[in-house]
Amino acid sequence: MEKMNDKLQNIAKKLLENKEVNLIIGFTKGSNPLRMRSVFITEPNDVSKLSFNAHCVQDLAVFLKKPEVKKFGKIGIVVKGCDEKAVNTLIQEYQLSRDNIKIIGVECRGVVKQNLADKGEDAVKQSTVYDKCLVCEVHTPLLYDELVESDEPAFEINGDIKPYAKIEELDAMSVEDRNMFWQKEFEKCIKCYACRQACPLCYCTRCIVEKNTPQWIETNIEETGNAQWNMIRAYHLSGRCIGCGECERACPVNIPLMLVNEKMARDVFEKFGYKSGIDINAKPVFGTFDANDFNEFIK
Amino acid sequence: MARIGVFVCWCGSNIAGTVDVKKVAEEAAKIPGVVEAVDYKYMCSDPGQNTLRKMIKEKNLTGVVLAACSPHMHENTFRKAAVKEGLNPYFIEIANIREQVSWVHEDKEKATGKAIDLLKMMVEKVKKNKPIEDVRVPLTKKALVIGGGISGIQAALDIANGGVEVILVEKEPSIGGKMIQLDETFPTLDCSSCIMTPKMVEVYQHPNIKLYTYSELEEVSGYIGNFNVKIKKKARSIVEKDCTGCGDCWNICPMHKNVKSEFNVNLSERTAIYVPFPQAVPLIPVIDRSVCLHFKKGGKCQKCYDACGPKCINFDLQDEIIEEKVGAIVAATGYDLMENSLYGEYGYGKFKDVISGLQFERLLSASGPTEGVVKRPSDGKTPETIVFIQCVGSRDPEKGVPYCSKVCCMYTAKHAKLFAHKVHGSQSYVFYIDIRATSKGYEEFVRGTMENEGAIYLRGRVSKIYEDNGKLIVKGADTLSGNQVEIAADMVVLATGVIPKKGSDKMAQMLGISYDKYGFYTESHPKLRPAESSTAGIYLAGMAQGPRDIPESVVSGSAAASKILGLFSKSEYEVEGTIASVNKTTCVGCFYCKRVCAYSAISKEEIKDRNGNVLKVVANVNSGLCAGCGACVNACFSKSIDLKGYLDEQIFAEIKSLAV
Amino acid sequence: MKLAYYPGCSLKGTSFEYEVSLLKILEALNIEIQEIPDWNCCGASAAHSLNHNLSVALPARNLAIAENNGFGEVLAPCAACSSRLKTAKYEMGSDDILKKKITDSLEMPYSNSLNISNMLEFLINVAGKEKIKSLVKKPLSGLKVASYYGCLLVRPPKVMKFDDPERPVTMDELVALTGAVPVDYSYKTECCGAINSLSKPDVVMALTGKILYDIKEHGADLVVVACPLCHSNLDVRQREIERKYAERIGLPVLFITELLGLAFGFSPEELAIGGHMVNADKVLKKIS
Amino acid sequence: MKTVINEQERRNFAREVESKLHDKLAKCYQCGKCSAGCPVNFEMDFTPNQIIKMTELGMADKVLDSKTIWLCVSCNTCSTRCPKGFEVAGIMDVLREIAVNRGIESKTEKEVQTFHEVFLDNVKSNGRIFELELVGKYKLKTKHLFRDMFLAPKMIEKGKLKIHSDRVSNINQIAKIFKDFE
Amino acid sequence: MENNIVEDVQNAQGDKEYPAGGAKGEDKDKEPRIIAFVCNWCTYNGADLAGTSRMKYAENVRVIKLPCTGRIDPLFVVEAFKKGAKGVLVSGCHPGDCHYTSGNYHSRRKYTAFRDLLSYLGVDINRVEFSWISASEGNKWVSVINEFTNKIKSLPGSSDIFSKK
Repeated sequence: MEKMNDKLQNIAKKLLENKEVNLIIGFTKGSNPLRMRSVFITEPNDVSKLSFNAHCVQDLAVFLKKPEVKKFGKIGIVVKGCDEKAVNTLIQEYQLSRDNIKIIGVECRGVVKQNLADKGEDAVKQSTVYDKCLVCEVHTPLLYDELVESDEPAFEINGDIKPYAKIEELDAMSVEDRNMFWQKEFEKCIKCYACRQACPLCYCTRCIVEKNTPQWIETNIEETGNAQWNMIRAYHLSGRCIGCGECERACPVNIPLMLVNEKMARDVFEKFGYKSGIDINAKPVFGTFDANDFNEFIK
Repeated sequence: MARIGVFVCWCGSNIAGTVDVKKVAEEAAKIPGVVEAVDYKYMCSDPGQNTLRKMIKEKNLTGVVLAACSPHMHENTFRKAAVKEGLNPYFIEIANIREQVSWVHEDKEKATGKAIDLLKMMVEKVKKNKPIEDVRVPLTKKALVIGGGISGIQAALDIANGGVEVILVEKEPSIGGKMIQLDETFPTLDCSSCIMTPKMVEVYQHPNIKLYTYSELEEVSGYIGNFNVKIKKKARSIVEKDCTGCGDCWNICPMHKNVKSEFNVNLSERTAIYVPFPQAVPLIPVIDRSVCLHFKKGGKCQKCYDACGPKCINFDLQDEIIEEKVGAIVAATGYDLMENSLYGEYGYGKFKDVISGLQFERLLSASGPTEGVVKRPSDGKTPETIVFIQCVGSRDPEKGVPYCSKVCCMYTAKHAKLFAHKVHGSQSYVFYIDIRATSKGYEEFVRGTMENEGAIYLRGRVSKIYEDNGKLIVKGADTLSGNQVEIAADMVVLATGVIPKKGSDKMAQMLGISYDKYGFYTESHPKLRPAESSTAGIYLAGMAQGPRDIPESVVSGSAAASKILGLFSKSEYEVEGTIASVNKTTCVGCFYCKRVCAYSAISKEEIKDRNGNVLKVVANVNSGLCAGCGACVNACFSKSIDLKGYLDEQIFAEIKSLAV
Repeated sequence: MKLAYYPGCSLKGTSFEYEVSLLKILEALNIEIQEIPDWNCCGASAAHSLNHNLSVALPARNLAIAENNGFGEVLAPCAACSSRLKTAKYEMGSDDILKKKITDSLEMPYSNSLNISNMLEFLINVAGKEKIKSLVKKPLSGLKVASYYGCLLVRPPKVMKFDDPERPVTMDELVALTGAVPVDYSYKTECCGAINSLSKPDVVMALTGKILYDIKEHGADLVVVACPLCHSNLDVRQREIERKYAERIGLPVLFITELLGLAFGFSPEELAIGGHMVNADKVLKKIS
Repeated sequence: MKTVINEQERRNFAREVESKLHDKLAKCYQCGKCSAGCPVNFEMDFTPNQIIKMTELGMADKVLDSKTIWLCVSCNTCSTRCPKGFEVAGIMDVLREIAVNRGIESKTEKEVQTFHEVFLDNVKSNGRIFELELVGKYKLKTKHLFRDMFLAPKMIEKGKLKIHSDRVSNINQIAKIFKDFE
Repeated sequence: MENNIVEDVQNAQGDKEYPAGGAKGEDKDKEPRIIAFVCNWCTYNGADLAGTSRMKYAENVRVIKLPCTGRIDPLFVVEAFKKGAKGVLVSGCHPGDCHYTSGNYHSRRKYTAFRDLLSYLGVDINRVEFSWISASEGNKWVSVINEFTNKIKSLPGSSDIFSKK
């Protein structure tokens, strides 16, 4: 770990000193050693605050949509493989210019679930990491300007734990049962929009939920509106969500949002062979079409 | 407050026979906002329209709903009537209670109920309507034609003869395109240059045509009626106005070996300063700087300069950029032939006597390298047996293209025929898969080649060509007899397939028109709008659209011209006002709208503060280009773009009116 | 990287000269190879003729063994073997169900990751032209050499992914490196009929004869091949062809490895050139 | 040369071939390039393109008993040059396999079929080819005892024919492969 | 002639009372409401053709016209469900025939994903139908409407996450 931190700090220092960036967004140790928090560094002397470990759960790319951050112009950001895909998508969707971002990729071996970490869990293994880490294909970020290699070994996956197992379970259910399941989940929603705030790709300055001519989503806290909000968010993220899981982590009432996002990612891949966040030059799946697209459901 | 008038039409018994029109009117009157609801026997008749107009005026209506026949029948009729009373035409909505109710349902009760529903939907919609102004675009009445082949020439001449100024841009030093390289043309066997050169001269002399040869399109911006184009006029190294085309320069040029003539498809050589062919238009030479000794050897050679009487050679001339403003564009960029070297088994490039169809044209042509005497490139001997292979590259998804190149069947039959005329006692063998000869006189022409000229047609492909003792051994199949045949030929002519001009995809991107996977430009509609591109104001002609023969190319050139003359016959170009518009305050600039727009109607617009700093980049709809399909509206996550006439709010109002 | 060597049956039998010369030049090139432990026959043409699945399974066993022994690259000098190995890899790469069936049957993990090279690919890509050129001590100047590729090195191109299937040049380039003059002729990639050598000798002699007489006509001193089956037909059957068509051929047929070996300075004996049926002594005198 | 098409049989046969071939018979537009380039075409009773059409028409009897499928030397010239990328050589493999599965013994090209069978037997028992045994068994089966006989002594002299066989040591695994896929 | 017609109409009108608002009233459970979003160029014309050809079909459908399938936002379907529609039909030009070249292609992609999402969230996907109906396919319009209406009628009265309790 120390080696990683040294390298991270050296890179950050160099970038700041050479004025290649005006701001670096990274992780730093919080009050609780098993909770890492974000840090914003503008001075080369402050780089010692930067650190990385298996508790760096947050997707820092979320800050890139904030006007306060955008103001800095050239920005350096510390990203894990999954988070880096958000950066790619932001570039793809013109929210970010490749020239204005220095991607400091860190090789990540998986991050420990926050609830376990809070109980003192420190070990990275298949039973302690998030589901997203079990399906992760980007332990090394796909695109980076600087790379900090991991000195940790990869944890072992023996298939005992099935990531997102509930998806298959839901798929196998009857429509009524699925309906029941989601009704119960969405009933809990308090429309706090924390999911939206935590999502690096929910960058609209005026969200559809805030549009009232016409009113797309009922704003009062009742089930229809709740369900509609969650479904529209999932629809807007289809083919875009990069699976960082921040929405679910942010949800104060524990709606399993990743079950929807992951399901849609799988469907989009199955139907269109597209995975989000892979290639900054790729056409987004819903910004293009193929004459031979899936047609079976149409009479 | 809305003041809606409702008019229920009986359409004689067409509606009233199944729908209780009185009841519909009664119910309509109860809808909030409806100030008047009447029924009438024939709303579209003069008295009907007068009733409508009278009501608009007397009741001061802000919106009108007609429960009548399909809007595709009379929407325009009613809109026009409304306009006469000063009501914006887009405040007329029609509930289709004939095609969708009275004619398709029998149960009067249910039909009446449905009619009331449809009417309510439209009342709710019209309440949300906003006035829409049709967009008027000014027209610059000048046209640009890209490509000086036969279709481009035809388009330019037709437009110019219609009294409109034309700019014709040609990449090569001379206009004439591929057609001027041909010998005689099927099926009438008239000589290509004889019919082509007068047209080329006409272009050159036409007062309405400005010709830029040896020039390329550099940049295109703007939209229908208002395109700004930049043309790069490459340096010819000749002061054109002074040149007389006397030929003293190219006759003295020492570089007369090793540079292959493009016009003769590498069968002869040309000088460094040259005209591509004697009838070139304009008859002004060009210096090929990549081979000219003056440029390669640091200015030592200037023999042409010394020989030039009017002293019009200027080695220092540079490329020039010319800017023009035009109202319409014809893309007639033509085609290329496929690379024969794709077929190692045919030995093109290895065996000198395996040549392409276009090379054979040059061998047949009186202006060609052999002055029209058919000679083998290898040893100059007259061939006695020629094997022609059709579908080389065409209908071959593996190595070539899957489509049919359309002209090869005909030109091969012509080749075999001309060969028989030129070399008595000679023999042609033609390998074909299917014969496609479908225009006027074509089938007769091909039959004539077989029956009167003795060409032997074999149905099958050739697999391999070997060389043996100065003969080309052609190993092919005759699938009709089920045999493998070997023919010892003196020469083999490959009927190479047609592909779009190299760079046509780049050209399409520059013009903002769509093209298919091969690079051929796509028509706005394959049947009904074959002369139009997907972008308003840009028209298509010739082989750039796909394989076609000379008459079809000429027709397409004329079609493009007539479209442009039609466009220019009005003072302004009118676009329906039902187009997209962006809420720039909420637009976040993800440009999904731009990605899905088939018309390139969406561009990026920078929003700046007072000091010129870019605050954000948002979408902007070009009203000249927008066709009003609404795909962009669906693509927008934050709902910051909407389609006039079909606003989200209006659709919601319609849905809401149906709430049960 | 460890280099696996798949000799195949021919190199251990009728074409032992190929293996002898191969080992010699690899030694000179300082490239180490290891025979795949307990390799088995690839099934050659018989397997795919009668049983598609078997034709993939037999070579797959060799690939799986090589993979499990940590190899990343396999050299299969026999063109037929390399063709079968490459085909097996291709088939398993495009048919997951078959791949699963086979790995289940083999009871070995298998990821289909090996790179398979035929002799020519190996010489060009692994050894490298520069290095080969640097080792030429005895240029074969004046020798006119026809390269015969046959079928399996280049066809089908989507599987072999090697050279131009109609106008291959790799072997000619290697010939040129030795200082000999490559001879161009018509039947470079024409089939010699190998697989029916025993069962349809008349057909095979007709095909092979056409190739040999064409090479002869183009003035070559000898022929080089990179396939034991081609070699058998061109060399072993040459006398018979001469008898059948009553016209002398007298073309020694060498493996490309033997030609390179000669240029590297090895003696014909070291390269087992004496093992061929057509005597090469007279031709080799030209260079000594 | 008249053929009455039985629709059910036609479909069954065409489908069987297509599923084994992973290719569509309809792709072939009968240009004959495969036949033109085939090196052994001169011996065949039907050209390769005819075989494809006949298969599409369900003429199983004629196709499976043709000389063509056994004369094919798998040189792949046809597939390589096919403008439609059809697996011409592949269909010959498929047809041979179907013929063998149906127990059809080639009337005219018995030797070729026997050679392949003897070859595979040899692989099955040794894991590798023991050439002397292969040749011997083949000759015994086809009774072409003296054909090529003059070659043998010289080949043995040159060391080309070995007297002993090299066997695969894990011969059980070879047996299992044969068991699983035969 | 005209008199007869007028008479017929007047007779037919009689004194009968129709439930206000058409299909509202007690019949509403028996006669499910279907909303069809159709494009202006193909399907709307196809429906018109069914009319001019006097073909008969179920009365349940209410057509909302939009310029192009590309404008038919999947979220309209949700809105329709929320407002009580039992079935929603989306119909436009066949692939390759779009008046605006590619609107239907873009929509097809979106609906593919949207259907999956709806179904996954527990909406009976039988309630959403898609079809390509050209301007010449009046008969197809009729059969699609009839079949879809029958299908909707046969569905159990399921609730979904968008309907109010």
